[in-house]
Amino acid sequence: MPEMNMAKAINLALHEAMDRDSRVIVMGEDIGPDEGVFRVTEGLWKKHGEKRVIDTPLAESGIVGAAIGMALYGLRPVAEIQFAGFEYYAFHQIEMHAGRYRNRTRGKLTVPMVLRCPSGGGIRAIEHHSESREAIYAHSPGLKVVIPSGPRSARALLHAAIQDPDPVIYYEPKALYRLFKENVPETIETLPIGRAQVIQEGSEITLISYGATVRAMIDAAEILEEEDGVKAEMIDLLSIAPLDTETILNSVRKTGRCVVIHEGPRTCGIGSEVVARINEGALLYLEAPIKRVTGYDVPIPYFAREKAYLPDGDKVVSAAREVLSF
Amino acid sequence: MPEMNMAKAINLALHEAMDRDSRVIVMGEDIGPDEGVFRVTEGLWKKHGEKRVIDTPLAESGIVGAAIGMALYGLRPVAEIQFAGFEYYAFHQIEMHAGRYRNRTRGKLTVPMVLRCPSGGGIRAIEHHSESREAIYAHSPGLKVVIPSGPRSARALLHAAIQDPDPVIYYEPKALYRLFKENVPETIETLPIGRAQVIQEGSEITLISYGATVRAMIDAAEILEEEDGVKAEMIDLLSIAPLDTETILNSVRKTGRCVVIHEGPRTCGIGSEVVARINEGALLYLEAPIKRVTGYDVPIPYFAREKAYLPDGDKVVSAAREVLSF
Amino acid sequence: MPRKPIELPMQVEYMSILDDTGEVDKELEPKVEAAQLKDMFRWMLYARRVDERLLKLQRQGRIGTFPQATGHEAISLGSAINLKPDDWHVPAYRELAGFLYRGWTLEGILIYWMGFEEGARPPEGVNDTPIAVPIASQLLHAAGMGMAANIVGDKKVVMTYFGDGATSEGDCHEALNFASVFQAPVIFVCLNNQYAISVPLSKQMHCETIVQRAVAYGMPGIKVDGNDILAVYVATKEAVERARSGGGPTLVECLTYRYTPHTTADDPSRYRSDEETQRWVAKEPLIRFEKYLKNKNVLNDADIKKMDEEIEVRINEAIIAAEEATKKPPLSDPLAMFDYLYADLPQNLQEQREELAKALGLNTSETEPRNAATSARRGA
Amino acid sequence: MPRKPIELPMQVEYMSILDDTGEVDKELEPKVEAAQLKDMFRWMLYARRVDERLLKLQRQGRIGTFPQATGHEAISLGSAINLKPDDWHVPAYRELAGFLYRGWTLEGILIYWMGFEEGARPPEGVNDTPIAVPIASQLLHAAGMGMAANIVGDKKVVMTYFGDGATSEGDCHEALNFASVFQAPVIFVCLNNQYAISVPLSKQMHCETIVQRAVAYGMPGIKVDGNDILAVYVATKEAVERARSGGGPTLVECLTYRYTPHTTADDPSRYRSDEETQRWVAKEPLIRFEKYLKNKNVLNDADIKKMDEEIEVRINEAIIAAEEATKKPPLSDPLAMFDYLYADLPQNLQEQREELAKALGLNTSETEPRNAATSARRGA
Ligand SMILES: Cc1ncc(C[n+]2csc(CCOP(=O)(O)OP(=O)(O)O)c2C)c(N)n1
Ligand SMILES: Cc1ncc(C[n+]2csc(CCOP(=O)(O)OP(=O)(O)O)c2C)c(N)n1
Ligand SMILES: [Mg+2]
Ligand SMILES: [Mg+2]
Repeated sequence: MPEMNMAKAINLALHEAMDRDSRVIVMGEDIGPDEGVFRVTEGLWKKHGEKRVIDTPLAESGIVGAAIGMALYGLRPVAEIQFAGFEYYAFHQIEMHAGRYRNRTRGKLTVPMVLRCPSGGGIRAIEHHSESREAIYAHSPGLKVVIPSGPRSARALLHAAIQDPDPVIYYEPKALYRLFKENVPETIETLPIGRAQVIQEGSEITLISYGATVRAMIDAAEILEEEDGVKAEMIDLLSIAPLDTETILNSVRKTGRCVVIHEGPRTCGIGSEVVARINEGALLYLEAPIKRVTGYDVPIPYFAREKAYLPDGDKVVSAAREVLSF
Repeated sequence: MPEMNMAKAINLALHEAMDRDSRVIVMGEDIGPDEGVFRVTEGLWKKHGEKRVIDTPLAESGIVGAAIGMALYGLRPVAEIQFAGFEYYAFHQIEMHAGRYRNRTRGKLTVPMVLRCPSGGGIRAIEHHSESREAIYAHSPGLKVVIPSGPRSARALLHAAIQDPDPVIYYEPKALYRLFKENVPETIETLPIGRAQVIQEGSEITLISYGATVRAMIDAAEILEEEDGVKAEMIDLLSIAPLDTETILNSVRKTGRCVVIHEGPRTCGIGSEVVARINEGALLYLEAPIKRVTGYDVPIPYFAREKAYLPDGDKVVSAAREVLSF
Repeated sequence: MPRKPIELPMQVEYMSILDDTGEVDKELEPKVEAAQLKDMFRWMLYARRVDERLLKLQRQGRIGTFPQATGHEAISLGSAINLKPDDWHVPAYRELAGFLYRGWTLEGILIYWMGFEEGARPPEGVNDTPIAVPIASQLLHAAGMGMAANIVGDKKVVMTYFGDGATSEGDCHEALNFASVFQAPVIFVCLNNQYAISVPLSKQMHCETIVQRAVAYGMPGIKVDGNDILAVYVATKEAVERARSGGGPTLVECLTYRYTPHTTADDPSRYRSDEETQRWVAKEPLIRFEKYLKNKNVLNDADIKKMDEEIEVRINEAIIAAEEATKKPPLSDPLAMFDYLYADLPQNLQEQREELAKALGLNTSETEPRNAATSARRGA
Repeated sequence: MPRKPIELPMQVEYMSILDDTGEVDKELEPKVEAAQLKDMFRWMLYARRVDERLLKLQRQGRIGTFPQATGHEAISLGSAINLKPDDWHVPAYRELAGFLYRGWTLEGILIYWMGFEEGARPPEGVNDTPIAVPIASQLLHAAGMGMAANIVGDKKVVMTYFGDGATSEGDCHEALNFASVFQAPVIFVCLNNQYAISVPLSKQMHCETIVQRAVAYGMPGIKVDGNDILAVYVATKEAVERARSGGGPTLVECLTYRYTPHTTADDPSRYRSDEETQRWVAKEPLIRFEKYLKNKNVLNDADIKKMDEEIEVRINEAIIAAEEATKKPPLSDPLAMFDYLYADLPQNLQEQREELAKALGLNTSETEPRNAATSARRGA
């Protein structure tokens, strides 16, 4: 396969999934002739028509609720919410039904659906267009949540999500859509949901992130290596729920130091859960408090101040140095 | 004042607030002639009439959205959502507007409203009637969240919430409504939002909880004192957001051991944030991993299995003993 | 003309066939065979007797709080009998007659009200969803099912139920709009019992009928006397036929009364008069259907006595079976709360399951999680 | 009659006064003074020119993506002029004319599109909410304000705006229902520009008009030609008068066309033809109003030229002022993100503010948080 950006890789996965399985249908606002406001659904409507590529009315609860109905019916809907900020309109459907039908009916009725959603900041957007609130879903039993960090993981995780027998929230860090290209393999690849990846081994400190801030983590690791001679171990979580505690603990038991990085708000964010699990499973190995480099507990600002809000390499480096020199 | 139960104390605070301030209005489903499904709004409609005690149509987003409009207008709405599980229908209004108008308009438009809501398990209810998802609001910038643990704190916190210039989520652990009585002072009392209370001093271990599970914490402390001769320091958080980090850290710096208890799901719950803050501020004082005694990461079961799900004194004692003997 | 009324293309209708004295409109009377009519009565009676017994059980503390269904039998049964087993039945919670008719065991229903998820597992052989607690949320699932039926092209229809209070929820609007935009084969049956807990219809909406909401969706709408099983039957039959032949959704408003408290925890004397309730008692659905059937010589007192006896036996057996079931696994096993959340059991839930087992002094190796390969495979 | 159509008590209407050739219906023509008519034109022209310049600024990268308002001037201005300053104006985001008319400075509007919250601060002296980004959510605030007006009894009215796409949201339904149940003085002005981004009205709803939704709420409804400022003015004037005198809410559907891309990031050629757009250009609101005013001898080309010159000066000044403002505090201060979340600054935010200051090498003691006592007192 040629190199491709993440938008293209997601689009590829959608094409592949729809080609392979006629139960897969795609739905959302402006995903048909318009091909999605980020063009992620390019070519699907032309190829499969409006029966399987459905432009819905402007109603997020409607989209999710109808997708749940389709999933109960036996289809495999992949529903898009145009921006993560608007998913809140559907939160009751997600929490009360998508995540619960299997449990409620003791395995009889299931909701194998995917909720795709561009998330996060970095595209100079107005209010409500830059949200990262994956922690809310991690706190909601019955859901799985995955967030890719580049083209290859995006394609592989989307296939895994579509094949999963349970509802999966699939966040697309939109800052990455066109940020860089990667080779994706010829054949379809899936990544196991619930498994993190160690993307660089190291022994002195563990950096943990996912999604768009994996870039900040990598930037920081480069600086740390160059300027401090420290090779950081880097973990890309990929799955937010379930969280891969084992990989996290193994790393921190080795390094004894950790920085966790994400762009959603800090309080009760994924970072706090990571810290709590390290506390439970590796406290005695810790040589310094874990630092959280995250979004602050304010709404992500309109775009002029957004950069200051978002984690970046420098912030991660500072945190890592504090942890290293503790 | 005579001794009264928590339902009565909340009712008293509503009467007092409506008597004092004509801007205070109360609204929700069945809160008028029916006086609330838990009778918490008793007497209000008879006294103040349907202009200030408003039975709304069955629409939670409507209730919250309209309350926001009233608050913008200059009133001080106290809106009720009948059960915390149904607040999800209004989550977009809560997150996108209640918590943001002040920030968005740089202080010009504000939303001084209270969202009252019976929360938690323990009343043999059917699905969706036993939720404790306060962590979602703690993760949403712009909101304050308070949860009383008995009649006196309920009245004082409700007054504080109504007087607060910003939106406050006020959860009423419904298991406590009629569980026990307490004396409340003659004059109106407020508790500062953002401040926890040390309800018992101790030196060997810190127990932290809030809301209904304060009872489990107290039960556990009694057993620990009797059977193990350990006097636990007990913290009642009262405010979930902002969280009183200082009180938590002071205590754990003293005891070096901690159990945090709540009934909402564990992952990304309040407990994880407490652990994360202790990690940041008191790691070196810790002599054992902090234990979380919480609801499990499954929907709270229908009532037959609910008791097994909820934290109780025994679970807290076991956790405390593990922490103590670590 | 630059200022003029807009002609609305669609009209909503009203229909009643069997009035509250038991008189029937001969022209509109549907042709239903005697055996089926008798069977309809039997199901209604069964639902009524179950409801009455549930109340007793609740008073005895043997089941939890529940919403009574008395008076809603004509709506629930009269519509459900128009469905095939593999059509979808998407109820709210007052469709007791429909649940029983669709094959939900009484044992299971009891288990539900005893507080076990196991009671929410739909029976095999039908496409049913369980009770929907969050008001109006199920209507969107029904809309989605109807959209799916159109995609798959298998001619199934979806019948879904909601109360008058439910009409105020945004989800109700979104569901009606989705169904109409996609011409989904969904019959929206509104049980207008004039109250949402304590809130009367006049405070729920500012218009005279619920059925006029159909105008807002360009959808056929019909209002019927919901205590008249013949009218419910005819109206929903037409709607089912239209839906099955590609004619899209219908809104059917069925007017009845909530004869009982909202649930066993409610006290209606706080917000309505006993006289009002009494006025409606005379109109309730079983009395008039009994009269009608007796007039037709389809039913006599001996039949009813026999039905009642059989029903009592069935109810008694079910109660015993349900109470027995609660003593054995899976019901007796609190660890079952972890069994079916996901097709597999993630690590953190495995650990929490063991944590709970330890707290309860249970041996986890003896109680394997039940969300086994079968359900995983079904979902996959 | 046991089966019969239901008579709906209320009719919805259609009205147009000034047609697209500039001809006026003499009977319906409102009596507006020449000076005011001219002023109306001036505001429309101002909004149009601002919109055109915003586009240029966006293309130059000096502001971010924004939704153009061209073609929506008659709706926004024609309705807003019926409000008093202390009535509430609750817009969505295509009401540029209304924003300007209500006293929002162009400098502030530019600052908004440059990505600063400061641009969303409403001016003093009017009761306005800023742009509402989450579709339909503002309608509930409007309903609540109308309920508050009834409680306080101060005779204020609320005018709120939403698109055709917004009608599909549950919040739109809940807002219309609340307003009608509580007879709140709210005028719901729908800017039906026939598209929600790429989705045409025919895929948004299955009925011919939006105004027929009024039937579902027992609410008066009127549809007008939204490119006809006289019709918008008359319809909303009637609605305001009814609302102010206790007659409750009105739904006003204003038909127009989205002449531009949805936002500067949108490419309409993907989903609609250029011919379609061209057909609508001839109907746009300024041309016909200009003709009308010229026919009435209220306006001439010299007037327009003068207006245009003044407007250009104003726009140029505002751009300079806005770009200057971004270089100074508070705009230049990233720490301002912490300033106004709460009336006070909780401990965790104080710490995070310092953390950020440190990361940016700023000195926090020099930049005190701005959410000072004033705002706290206002809220208290
Ligand atoms: C979203 C939501 N809000 C509130 C409730 C609590 N509640 C349960 S039943 C009910 C009234 C429902 O009225 P209606 O739709 O008329 O149905 P009925 O009970 O009369 O059959 C309410 C408010 C709920 N279950 N779900
Ligand atoms: C709740 C929500 N969902 C989606 C969006 C993204 N979005 C912005 S504008 C728009 C279309 C709005 O259409 P309409 O209501 O007709 O208004 P118009 O833009 O045509 O004026 C959409 C889908 C949003 N802002 N809010
Ligand atoms: Mg009802
Ligand atoms: Mg539009």
